[in-house]
Amino acid sequence: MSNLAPNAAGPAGTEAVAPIVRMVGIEKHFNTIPVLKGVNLDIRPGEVHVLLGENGAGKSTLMKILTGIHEPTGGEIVLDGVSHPLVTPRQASDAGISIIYQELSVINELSALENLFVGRLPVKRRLGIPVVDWKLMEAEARSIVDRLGLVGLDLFKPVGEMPIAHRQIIEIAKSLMKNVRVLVMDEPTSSLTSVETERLFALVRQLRGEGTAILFISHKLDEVREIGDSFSVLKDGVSTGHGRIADTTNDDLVRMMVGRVVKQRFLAEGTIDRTSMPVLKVENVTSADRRRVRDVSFEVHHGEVLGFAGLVGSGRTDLMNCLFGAERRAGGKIILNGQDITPDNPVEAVKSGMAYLTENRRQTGFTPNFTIEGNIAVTKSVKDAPLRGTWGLVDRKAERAVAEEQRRRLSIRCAGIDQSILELSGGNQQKVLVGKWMSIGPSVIIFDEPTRGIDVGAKSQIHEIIRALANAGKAVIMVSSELPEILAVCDRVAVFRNGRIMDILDGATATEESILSVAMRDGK
Amino acid sequence: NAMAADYAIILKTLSNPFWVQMKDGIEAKAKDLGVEVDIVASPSEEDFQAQLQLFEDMLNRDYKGFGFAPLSPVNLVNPAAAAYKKGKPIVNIDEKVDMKALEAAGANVEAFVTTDNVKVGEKGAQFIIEQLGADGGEVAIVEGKAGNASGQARHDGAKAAFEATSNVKLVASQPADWDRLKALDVATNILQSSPDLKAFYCANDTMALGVMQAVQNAGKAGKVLVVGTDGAPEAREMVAAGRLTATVAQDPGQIGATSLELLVEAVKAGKLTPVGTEPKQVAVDSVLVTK
Amino acid sequence: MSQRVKLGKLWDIYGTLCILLVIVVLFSALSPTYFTRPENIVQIFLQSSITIMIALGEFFPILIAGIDLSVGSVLALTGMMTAQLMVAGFDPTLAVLIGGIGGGLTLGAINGLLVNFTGLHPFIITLGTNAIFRGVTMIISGASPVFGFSYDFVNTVTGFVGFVPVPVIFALSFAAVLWFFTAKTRLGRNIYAVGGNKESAFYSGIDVKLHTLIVFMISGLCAGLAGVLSIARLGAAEPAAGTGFETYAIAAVIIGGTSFFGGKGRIPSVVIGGLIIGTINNGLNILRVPTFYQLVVMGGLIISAVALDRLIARMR
Amino acid sequence: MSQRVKLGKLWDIYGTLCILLVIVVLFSALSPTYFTRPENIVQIFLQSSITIMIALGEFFPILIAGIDLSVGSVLALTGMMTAQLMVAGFDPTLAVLIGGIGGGLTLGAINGLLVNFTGLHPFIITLGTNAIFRGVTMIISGASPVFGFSYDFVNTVTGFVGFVPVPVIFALSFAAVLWFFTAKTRLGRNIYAVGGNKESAFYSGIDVKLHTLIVFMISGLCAGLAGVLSIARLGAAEPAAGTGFETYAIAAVIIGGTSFFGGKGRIPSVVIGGLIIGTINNGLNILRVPTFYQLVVMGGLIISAVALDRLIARMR
Ligand SMILES: Nc1ncnc2c1ncn2[C@@H]1O[C@H](COP(=O)(O)OP(=O)(O)OP(=O)(O)O)[C@@H](O)[C@H]1O
Ligand SMILES: Nc1ncnc2c1ncn2[C@@H]1O[C@H](COP(=O)(O)OP(=O)(O)OP(=O)(O)O)[C@@H](O)[C@H]1O
Ligand SMILES: [Mg+2]
Ligand SMILES: [Mg+2]
Repeated sequence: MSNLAPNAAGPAGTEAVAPIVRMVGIEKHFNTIPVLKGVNLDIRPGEVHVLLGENGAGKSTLMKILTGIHEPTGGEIVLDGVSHPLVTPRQASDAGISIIYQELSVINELSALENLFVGRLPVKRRLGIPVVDWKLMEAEARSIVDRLGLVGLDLFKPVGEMPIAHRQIIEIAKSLMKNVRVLVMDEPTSSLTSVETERLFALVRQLRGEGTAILFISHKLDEVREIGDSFSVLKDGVSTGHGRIADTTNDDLVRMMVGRVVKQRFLAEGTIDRTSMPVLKVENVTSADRRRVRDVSFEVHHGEVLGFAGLVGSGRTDLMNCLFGAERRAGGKIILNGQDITPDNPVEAVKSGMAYLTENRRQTGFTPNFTIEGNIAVTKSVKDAPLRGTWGLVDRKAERAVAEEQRRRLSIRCAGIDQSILELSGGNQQKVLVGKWMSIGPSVIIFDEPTRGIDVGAKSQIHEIIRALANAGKAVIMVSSELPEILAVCDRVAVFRNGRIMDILDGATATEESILSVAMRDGK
Repeated sequence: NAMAADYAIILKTLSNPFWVQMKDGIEAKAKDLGVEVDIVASPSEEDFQAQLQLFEDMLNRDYKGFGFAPLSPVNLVNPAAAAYKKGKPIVNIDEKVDMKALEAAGANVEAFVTTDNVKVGEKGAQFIIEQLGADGGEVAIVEGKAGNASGQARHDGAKAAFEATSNVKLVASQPADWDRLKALDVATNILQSSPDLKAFYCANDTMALGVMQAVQNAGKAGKVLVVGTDGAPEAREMVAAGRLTATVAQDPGQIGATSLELLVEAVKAGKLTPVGTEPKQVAVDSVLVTK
Repeated sequence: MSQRVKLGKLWDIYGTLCILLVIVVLFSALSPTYFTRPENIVQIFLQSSITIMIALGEFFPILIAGIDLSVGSVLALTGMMTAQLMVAGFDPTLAVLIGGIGGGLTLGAINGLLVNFTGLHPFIITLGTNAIFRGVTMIISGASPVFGFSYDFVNTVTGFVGFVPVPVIFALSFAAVLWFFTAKTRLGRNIYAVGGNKESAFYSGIDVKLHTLIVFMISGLCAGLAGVLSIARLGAAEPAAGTGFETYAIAAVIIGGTSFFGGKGRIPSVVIGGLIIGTINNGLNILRVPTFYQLVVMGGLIISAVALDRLIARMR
Repeated sequence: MSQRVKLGKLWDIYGTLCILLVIVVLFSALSPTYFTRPENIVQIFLQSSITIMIALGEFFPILIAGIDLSVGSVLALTGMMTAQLMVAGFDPTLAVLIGGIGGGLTLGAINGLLVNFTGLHPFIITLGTNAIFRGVTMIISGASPVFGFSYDFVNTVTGFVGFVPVPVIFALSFAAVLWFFTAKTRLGRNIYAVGGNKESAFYSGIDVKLHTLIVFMISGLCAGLAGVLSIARLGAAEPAAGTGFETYAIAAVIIGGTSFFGGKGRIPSVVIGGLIIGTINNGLNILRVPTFYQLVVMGGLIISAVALDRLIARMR
């Protein structure tokens, strides 16, 4: 990394600048399993450095070593010229290293404002007593939150009551509140839509201009190209490449990460017959409060993937919850192959062959006390069992076979299916959840942000699976805030706004601009 | 019924036959006398505060007089004094209130109808000592819940009596928290570690019945004496059947009836016993129930 | 819609108060003569003061998703120490400082240090110390009540200011101090952060162990002060005092809307939770509900009070 | 290193057992004559059988991050109903079926339904029903023990098979059934999933409310069976029976390594947790530790047992 050719100077000629932080020969074992095997990384001011790599390559682990959450098993960290065998969270914070974690670490019970200042609340004196200075906090917070696009956000509301995107933005804002010299962003955009992402990038550029060093982790190559100056690639715990983004093509980056070129588009090959009976027909679904989802009807035909695009908070997730019976409805019908299957709760939904990959894997997705095997097997076991999923014995042998199959098919990177799901990297956790739903052989599948945090290789695998399911005659719905993904997979795109489908566009002709213009169209 | 009854009586508890019998005795007497009486009790024998509050709350109703059986010598002194100061006669039942504390609070009772629990314990122990005769032997005490005034007094009385006798040896004194099942287990364990044990004295009958079961389980029925306290119906039945050796009984119904009678008299008399003078004392005698 | 949101927010804050009012109206209707007398209202406040004090302390361990089961024993032990010091001739103020305040802080610190050192759930730690503290109380007192201490002390603590009893003034002012503490100070807010998510708080530079220690010391302090109130009200230190009080305290805290999972709760609602328990107790006594039925009615009322609160909160 | 991982796993499984052995060795050293006698060992098992039964039930609510504070009252009420039925002339088997099993399941279902319907934390619900069930027991019995039922029943339930008491066989076989249930059945595994994360279980198609109901019914059933054991052991149904048993049950469950946060725990360790409590109780009696010191030693032993277990687990 440090031995780049001098003529490959960055935008501001940063090669001359000494690194703020150097990580040299970093090694890390979990139990006996090596995760990092001598990684070097230099972090220079005024530069956006992108860290790339497959799920489980060790990116988050490396960053957690930098911020003091994990202790490295080898190597050294040089902060401002002083070498340390490890850093503590305090040291990292004092050195101006600030991180946006991949897994949200906001405190749900606290207000947005307090989350922004947690651990360093400012105080003023009132009658000689130090009290928290809310005014000062609000003023400081308001400016940063406004810059991130959350104008008018109720800063005193507990973040637990906010949509996940807002929490992500607060997490980002939190790291920007401090006096940062090194800003680590571990997949900050995975729950953001393009609008918010743009605002974030504007801010990143400004910080770079001010001389902040930025480490950026993302699986979205378009973003990487847009914001990154230099990059390094991790593969299986070793650095396999580095350079300047501008000198590299996306295909090169993918090859460095995955070892092959991946397919990008997965639209239906033939034409879809929209005159025959639809596989799935949704009629007049309205949420119980008649506000978040209002009178939604649509059809999904044989061989078709229907996408749902829209701004954050437009109510797509609420609609999916209503379809799956996870949220009470005021009315509406769900018809599968001509048969009314309208579920009143997820048990009925699963029983009638629906699958629903939720958008928040930590909160509504995985079972943290289970192994990979348990996570994959439990839903199938519920689906197969009589008496609302309660009757019968666990068939370990069959379940292991199912879990192994999903592990292979989705190439889940793990020590084995007996590993706790908590020990997996974010992307691999997501794959386990995909595997859990694949294993029940569903007829209707709802993917809500299916590739959040998934690497390019795995992403194309999942897209391939989605396409295969559609081809096999299943009704496939995909909600995504990542427009390129929508365009890559969906044959039609329902654009959602304020709890309603505003328009359904043809996937082959739709563009990011055409979708956004509908999503942001004025009037209710 | 929003009408106030004439009298209020605050008991220690009602979740035990002894106190249920007392309640029945009071109610029967009330019928005789043609008065109305409200009988209430603390929710648990450990909750001094709740009994205090109960008395305080009763003060806010317009009763003519109060009877009270305090959970400890001092926990009801304040409300009792408040009642006295409102001009209401008060009668002390069962557990004797601390006289000095009451006097200092500027109050006096019309009568004491109380038991000397130290004597009760002594009586039970004395009976055991007599039964063991010249041979003497090892004995044990099964205590109530630690910190309970009557239980502590009974334990103290029995312990003193045992220790004053040279050929009797007190080998264990363990708590069973007034619980029958615990008493069963505790007694079993004591029998394990003291195989030569000759007798148990138990601070109440509930525990004595558990101990009796333990003795029987150990195949020592008749060989190990079990003496309880209270004279509860089941215990009396067991004594009659020869399974329990004895119980130190009081007549709770009579205690209750006497208390109410004295209270009604005091109200009729219309003036309170002045502070510092000796009130009427009715010592409740305990009798030994044996086969 | 924004109307409804506002209503919801209001309910969060005043909901518990409304439940209290419903209960008061209920009892007033059932016993118009006695329940509503001014003396009785004062009485309710007086009787609730100890529950409120303990609940104020218990609030903090629950706020960090823990619990303190030892408050009843701490009350007994601190009360006993204070009483013995006074009987031994110490000045009441000094006795309260050493026995009540010092004792409470120390016992709380023991809990906190054990939790920190062993890393065990506070439930098991305070279950153990509850037995230990009770045993020590029995040992130092020989299981007999200690009484006969200064009347000045008793009279001061159980006196009145105007028509308001001193314990009420004391409990409410202490609640006000803690309210200020939780709402306005950095330490107070940090405790909420620890309660919300210990890991996040730790990585944000909050000393979680220190805050845990402080939390248990506050709990001990409140129980210690309640111990002082209790010996003054009883005129004696009872070795078995406070048995089972943790249940009332926890109930008051939960009725006051505090979450068992940490990070959520407000001091004023805890005070109202304590008043709800006190009012139910008083009302049942005033109505002369027979003892066993009291248990049934008490249990039923506690469940319905909290259920009503949450049902309305959900409907907003 | 992989050696250490294996050791860690082993400790998870056998750790609680080792702690039990440490306690046994301790008491054996202190009382070599009496403690180690075979009769005494049998005795410990017998005395632990009711604690184990209740703890087995309590395990399930704790497994789903809840709690059941009503087990002591359920024991009393089911025991009382069974006894009254027998006294009224019902066949013992029928009485046990209706009073013990039916009663336990019903009371448990009441808890479960209330939890589901109100959405409140089980702590507050079972705190309420604990009072209610106790009150009902007092009311139906007039607060007097019920006795004088069939000796056949008493003799059968308290008899021996070989040298092993029937209650021990019963508790251990029931534990075996529940072990199988938790480890091998779908329902059992689903309960772990609910305990791990209710929301994700819900979205995975697990009927969380149904499982919650079942969990409380199991808890009620175990308490009901414990009620039957307890009246047989005593030959009488006491209205105040089981007071405070929830504390022992919870302690046994937690000593057995079950997590308060749900989703983690094993039935065999709960059995050992119950045995640890029983052994401590027995040992204290055998050593004739004086009353007041019993509390201190009991509290200290509980804390140290769990702390030791967790410290070693962490060192693995
Ligand atoms: N606490 C842990 N215990 C055991 N193994 C772990 C732990 N944390 C991470 N790992 C393993 O370390 C490897 C690297 O994980 P890491 O989270 O750093 O990957 P990543 O590059 O950030 O992947 P992703 O893109 O999916 O976020 C993974 O194989 C993971 O299973
Ligand atoms: N900007 C906002 N202001 C207020 N409430 C919002 C906002 N964004 C979202 N919400 C809340 O979230 C609900 C819809 O969230 P939902 O998660 O269903 O939307 P979504 O389109 O799936 O968005 P996401 O991409 O975050 O999943 C709204 O009904 C609203 O209550
Ligand atoms: Mg990662
Ligand atoms: Mg969504």
